[in-house]
Amino acid sequence: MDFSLSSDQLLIKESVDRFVGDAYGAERRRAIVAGNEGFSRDHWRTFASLGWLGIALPESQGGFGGSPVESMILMEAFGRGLVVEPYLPTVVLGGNALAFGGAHGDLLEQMIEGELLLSLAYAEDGSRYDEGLVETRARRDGDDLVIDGKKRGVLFGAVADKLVVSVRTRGLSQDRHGITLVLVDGDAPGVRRRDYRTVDGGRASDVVFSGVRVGPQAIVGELDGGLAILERTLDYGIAALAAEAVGIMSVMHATTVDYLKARTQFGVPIGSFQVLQHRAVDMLMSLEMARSMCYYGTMALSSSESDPQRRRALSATKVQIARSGRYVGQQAIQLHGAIGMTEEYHVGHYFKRMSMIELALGDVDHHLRRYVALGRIEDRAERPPDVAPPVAAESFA
Amino acid sequence: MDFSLSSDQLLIKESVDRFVGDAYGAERRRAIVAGNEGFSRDHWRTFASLGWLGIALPESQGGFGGSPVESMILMEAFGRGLVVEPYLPTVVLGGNALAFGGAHGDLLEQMIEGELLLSLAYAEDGSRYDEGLVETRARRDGDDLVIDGKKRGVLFGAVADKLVVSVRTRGLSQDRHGITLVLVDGDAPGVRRRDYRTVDGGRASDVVFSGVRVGPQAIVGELDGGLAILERTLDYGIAALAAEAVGIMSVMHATTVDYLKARTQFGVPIGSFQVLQHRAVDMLMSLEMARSMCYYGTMALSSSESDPQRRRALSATKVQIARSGRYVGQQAIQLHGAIGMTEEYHVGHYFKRMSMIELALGDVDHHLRRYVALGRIEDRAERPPDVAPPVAAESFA
Amino acid sequence: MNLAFSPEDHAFRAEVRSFIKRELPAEIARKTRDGDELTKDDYVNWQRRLAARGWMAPNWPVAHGGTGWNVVQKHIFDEELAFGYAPRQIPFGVVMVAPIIIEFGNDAQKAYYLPRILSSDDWWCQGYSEPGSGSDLASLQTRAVRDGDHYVVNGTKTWITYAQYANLIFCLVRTDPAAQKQRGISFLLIDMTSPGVSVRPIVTIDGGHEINEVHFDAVRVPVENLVGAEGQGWTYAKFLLEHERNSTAGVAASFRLLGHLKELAAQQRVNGKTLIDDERFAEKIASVEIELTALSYAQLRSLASEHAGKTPGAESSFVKIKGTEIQQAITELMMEADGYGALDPATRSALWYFNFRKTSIYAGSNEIQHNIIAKRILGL
Amino acid sequence: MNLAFSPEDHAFRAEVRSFIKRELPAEIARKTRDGDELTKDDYVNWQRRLAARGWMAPNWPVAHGGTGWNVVQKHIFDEELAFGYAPRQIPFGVVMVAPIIIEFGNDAQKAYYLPRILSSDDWWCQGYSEPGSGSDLASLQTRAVRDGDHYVVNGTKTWITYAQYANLIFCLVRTDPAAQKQRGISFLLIDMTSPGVSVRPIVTIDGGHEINEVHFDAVRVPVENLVGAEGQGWTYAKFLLEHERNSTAGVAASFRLLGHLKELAAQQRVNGKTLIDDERFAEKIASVEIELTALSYAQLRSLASEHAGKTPGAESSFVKIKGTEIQQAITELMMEADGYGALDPATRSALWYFNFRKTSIYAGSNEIQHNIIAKRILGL
Repeated sequence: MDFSLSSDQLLIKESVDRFVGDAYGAERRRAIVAGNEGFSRDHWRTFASLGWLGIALPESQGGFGGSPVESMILMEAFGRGLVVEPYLPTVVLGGNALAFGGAHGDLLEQMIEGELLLSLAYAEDGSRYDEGLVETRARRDGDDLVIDGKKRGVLFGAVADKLVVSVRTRGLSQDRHGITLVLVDGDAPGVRRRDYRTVDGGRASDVVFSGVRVGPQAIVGELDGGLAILERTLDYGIAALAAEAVGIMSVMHATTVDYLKARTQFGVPIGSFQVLQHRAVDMLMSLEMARSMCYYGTMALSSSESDPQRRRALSATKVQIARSGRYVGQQAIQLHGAIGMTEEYHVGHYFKRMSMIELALGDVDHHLRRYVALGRIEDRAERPPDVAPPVAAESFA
Repeated sequence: MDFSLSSDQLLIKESVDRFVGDAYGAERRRAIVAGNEGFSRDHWRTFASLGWLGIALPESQGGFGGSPVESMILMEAFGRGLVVEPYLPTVVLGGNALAFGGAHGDLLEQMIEGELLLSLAYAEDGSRYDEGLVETRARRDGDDLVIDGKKRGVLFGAVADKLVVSVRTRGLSQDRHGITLVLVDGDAPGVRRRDYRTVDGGRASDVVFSGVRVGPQAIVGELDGGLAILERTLDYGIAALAAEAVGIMSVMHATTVDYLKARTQFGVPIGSFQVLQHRAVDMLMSLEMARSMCYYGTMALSSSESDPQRRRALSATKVQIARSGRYVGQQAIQLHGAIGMTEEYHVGHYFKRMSMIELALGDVDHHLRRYVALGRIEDRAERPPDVAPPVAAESFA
Repeated sequence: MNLAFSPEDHAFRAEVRSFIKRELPAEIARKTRDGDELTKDDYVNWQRRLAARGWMAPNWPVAHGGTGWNVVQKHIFDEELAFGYAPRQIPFGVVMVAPIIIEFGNDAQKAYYLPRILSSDDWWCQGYSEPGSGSDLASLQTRAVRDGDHYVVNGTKTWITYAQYANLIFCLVRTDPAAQKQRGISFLLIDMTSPGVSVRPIVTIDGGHEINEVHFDAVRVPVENLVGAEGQGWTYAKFLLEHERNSTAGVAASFRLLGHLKELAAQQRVNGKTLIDDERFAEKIASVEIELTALSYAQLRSLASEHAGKTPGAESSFVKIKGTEIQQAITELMMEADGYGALDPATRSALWYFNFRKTSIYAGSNEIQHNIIAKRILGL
Repeated sequence: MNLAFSPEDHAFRAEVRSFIKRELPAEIARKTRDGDELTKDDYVNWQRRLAARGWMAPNWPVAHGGTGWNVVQKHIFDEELAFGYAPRQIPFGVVMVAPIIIEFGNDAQKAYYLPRILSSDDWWCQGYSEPGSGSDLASLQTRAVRDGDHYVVNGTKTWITYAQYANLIFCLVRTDPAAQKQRGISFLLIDMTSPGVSVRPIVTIDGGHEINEVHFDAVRVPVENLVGAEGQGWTYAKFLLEHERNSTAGVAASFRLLGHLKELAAQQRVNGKTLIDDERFAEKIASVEIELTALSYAQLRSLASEHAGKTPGAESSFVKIKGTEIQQAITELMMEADGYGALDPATRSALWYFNFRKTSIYAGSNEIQHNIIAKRILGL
């Protein structure tokens, strides 16, 4: 058993920490968020040049052969820096979907070089968080598919060159078979978007597809066989969000502890009040529980476990992340008092992003339900997970 | 609007406060609990002589014409004194079932005079808390009913002269119609009991009925029409438990605050530690929320509201009582530290009784489910309740 | 014992309800319901209608324009306003500064200021908090130095609601820096149009602008704007806190928010049914509804005790804590209910949630309220 | 980076598992599973089997009879014991007094006491707490006055687990009442069969008898029973606390408890199905299972950091708090699951719940653990 990060992983960590420390910061981020596209193309080129865009993809597909651990290292730093660049939709969701689909190597290469932005369009009005509930339909017309339907919450849809869209090619809306993933150009005829700035400083779009025609080469994976790819992609998304959340929580916690030490009232630092001390301790414990689950979820991705076990582990991860994140975020605001409620102070921005991570790719209720449903197929006598975790540079507690 | 207790109610309150103050106390209670029957027949005679056994029953049935408020006053004091006498099973459950059934005036008279102990046998292995799920069957044999089945958790079943038993006279186990309430002698042929001391210092029995024969005069209310009576009876039971719980919580809270003031550690009273102060405040708030719901539930009994509204109000009451009670009880133990865990100190006994009240007549899950189910028939735009509460001598906060 | 509202109470409720139905402009009601920001004109429009009916200041003595209602009527009034989607009462004039002027002000102050509050000619804001003094209000640093017939005021006040609408601000200022912490504080009324007053908006995390920072740079304030005696400001502010009636509007507003949540949940779909018909979510709503029912009854009990002549004590702390916990729980569920819709500011669901985090901070943080109950009620 | 247990680790786990399967008497395993009280004989029976295998004291140096295992092996060992329903390790001898004797005792003490712990000839208990000193241990009052070759001990120790089984007790006693609070305390080993020692059982609210009060009435203790130097007892006790390895048995025991809960829920019926198939109840179980999974991973991280040579710090406070919260949550659900069965002591469900309330109190209450983390980790 070897717990340390590899030297390559340490290098990645150092470089992303340096990026977050140098290039980011409240003021610069504010300018990026206020800008036209909501992210920095310069930063994106930096990501490409540092190799981050293909870091976890297999070498056979033009990536650098890393594991989910590399992705975790990046996302955690992005969380600490509150990085808004569309790494999640492009690399984690879009890129993984293509990679799991097993073709489109040319597109992956473009993405890795920073020349292609992607997004995933899976959620619908009636589906809530259930990726298996698809009402956007694609009918066959010769070799083509013609798509009609609507997707919501498509992250950075306005800048995505291509969307990976889940469509129903067979069966009824709740059938788990008959879902296909297809690639659609962001500016294809029949695509209409409503773009908006999200409450957490990002961008998203609701996208309507009206008779959008794609050829057979647009299919990701197999016709009717998209759900397994989609599920796996979303599990990678959850692990990435977990790492981002850990980064966010660690900043909120550290900021709060610093504030408790610096702010004086009644002639003493407010950190001398026992109630606030215990609250800060509970924040720390929530953070450490979340960090542990982040490792657990990340490990589950690369383990050879069967799909239901992987999905169950990621559901557990999302539940813990969301619960920890809510507590840490709410207490960060509360312990700061009024200043925490202001747009000009940074902790509120972390709180808002954390709140949206809580919901993204399924909230606590959704994943508890999924966890229970997947558990029915398992033995009821439980043991703790039989693998040990990595130790990232963040040491325990 | 007149908020004060009537002079009659004040007299009752004074007399029961005096009884609890004089006749009860940890040592005497311990002796009663350890005794053969688990309650004091002397005390029971006192209850009768003070008029408490018929206090809330209509004069037409030999009672003293009080309202649920009188019952609330008694039960709250019983909670404060941790009174073990079988007032709940005999008067609140058994007595009300007979009264709502509309006959058996002779039995009610005997009960009011202290000469008849009753209990209610409704819960079964497969029913959990659902009074409408009855598998104990009674088949017709001429004019008689012959009962076969099993009931659990029959309070003070060993001393009950008569049991009010819910049996199925028609339909399947989950049909809401076809349930009949029948009176069965505690020592009738075919009745077998397993008696036990309950974990909260009371007594209960599991009762098996094997070919127990009763005549038509044993029916309480109408044949097949027992469920409405049973539901109403249980709602009265919930209100009584709520009052008892408020009494229990008030003692646990007061005892804890006293302890925080008296116990010194590190050279100061532990009540000077802010975390413990806030915990004591949260206990107080839980208590006051519970007291408010106790009034609310008690009012709902006597209001002219339709059955579903009454049941919904009592479900809400039970949910709040159980949640408050758990918090107050657990914190009472925690804030006392090790002493609170000992059998010789009194707070643990209050905690144990409170824990059982939490479950009795349905736990939080049961009543939340019922509350939601009953809510579907109502308008979704809510307003607060449109009646004002009584103010008992306990003033607010 | 009669536990129901009296027929007179019911009649009163009907009267208030029909007044609101008749007088409240539909667009103002809509904004209130949807959480849109109300303009100053919206507030003044509504306040003038209340004033015309004589209902602008129910908490004042009748001699100065109060209504003479008992506590039950005030409760009914508050409740009906909330349920009728009337704008919330802006407390700074009617509820905060006026009672202090009535109790401690001189005749000239009463004669000038009170009618202008009733008529909405003045809009007040409250200058208590400072960047360095939040919970520890008495550590305030804003200085007022006597110079002939004026005080010269320098300092910064913050978290000032609707300073952008106000033409007057009542401030706690330090007139005697040598005196013991609370003793050197005075209560001063300041015209916001005076030279040297500047207002800086503070945007909150929900994107709204309700609060501001107000700077005083050598602002000259006539000495006749001092209320009561110099050095007694702390006493006056405390008097107000102790006599502040436990407003019932918060509970009614929570019932209203709950209705909002239910509507939202009825529009969302999960597993092929509406979210409100999802047992799990319905039980979350039920849980908070039950808590709110308990709180509403606790408040009625408090009302009863006030009706019986008791001074409200820690009830207001109790209602503050539980009331804000419940409001926050409801807005959490609003965000949850909205699912991916929460990302979009147009749905407002996440913005409600963000905005309501303030409620456990402002008006004495919930931690401070716990301290108050621990000390005043439990004697700890 | 290799994130799985090594093949050697797996082999070790298999070895431990088969040892337990072979050696643990079935009746002892049953009692452990059902929460029945184990007799002294049960414990000694099992301990002697461990000792015969050389596994009685994994935490000791090899020279004194330790196993030489690394932290991962110790973790695996603890886990397998818990899952195999072996009796919990009674820590007072092996884990508590022995390390102090090894570090601070003299050769005679080492030579006499250590083998007797390995052989289970002695049963130790711990005399730290007193009726007046719980969290504030240093305020202890038990006096030991030197009288020739003896100390004369007077005082009362309380909350002493298994004092009824013990023939020896290690105590913190005050030898110098004039010295500053912590400085006058010494570490003394006392034979419980000495005249003047009396044991009073304390029954807990679950009806069990594990704890006791021990009175010392002019008990004469030979001076050679002093460990280390007079007045240094506090230092020794603190040394132990700081080096105490974060036991992993608690987490494994919680997984075991969780299995118990699931069995119980599978036997109960609600709405015509089993309780474990009731979505609401299943999600409550799932919630605690997820927390426990997180804690188990947190513990592995802590193990990893220990493996890398770091001294365990506040991890043990963290694991204490979360671990006991989870245990309590599980036993709450056991009581809930049992429904009306909880009334009946024979089902034990309520008794588990009552008993586990102690876990947030003993071994340093969870409030004290919060204080420790606030101070040692956060620097507050």
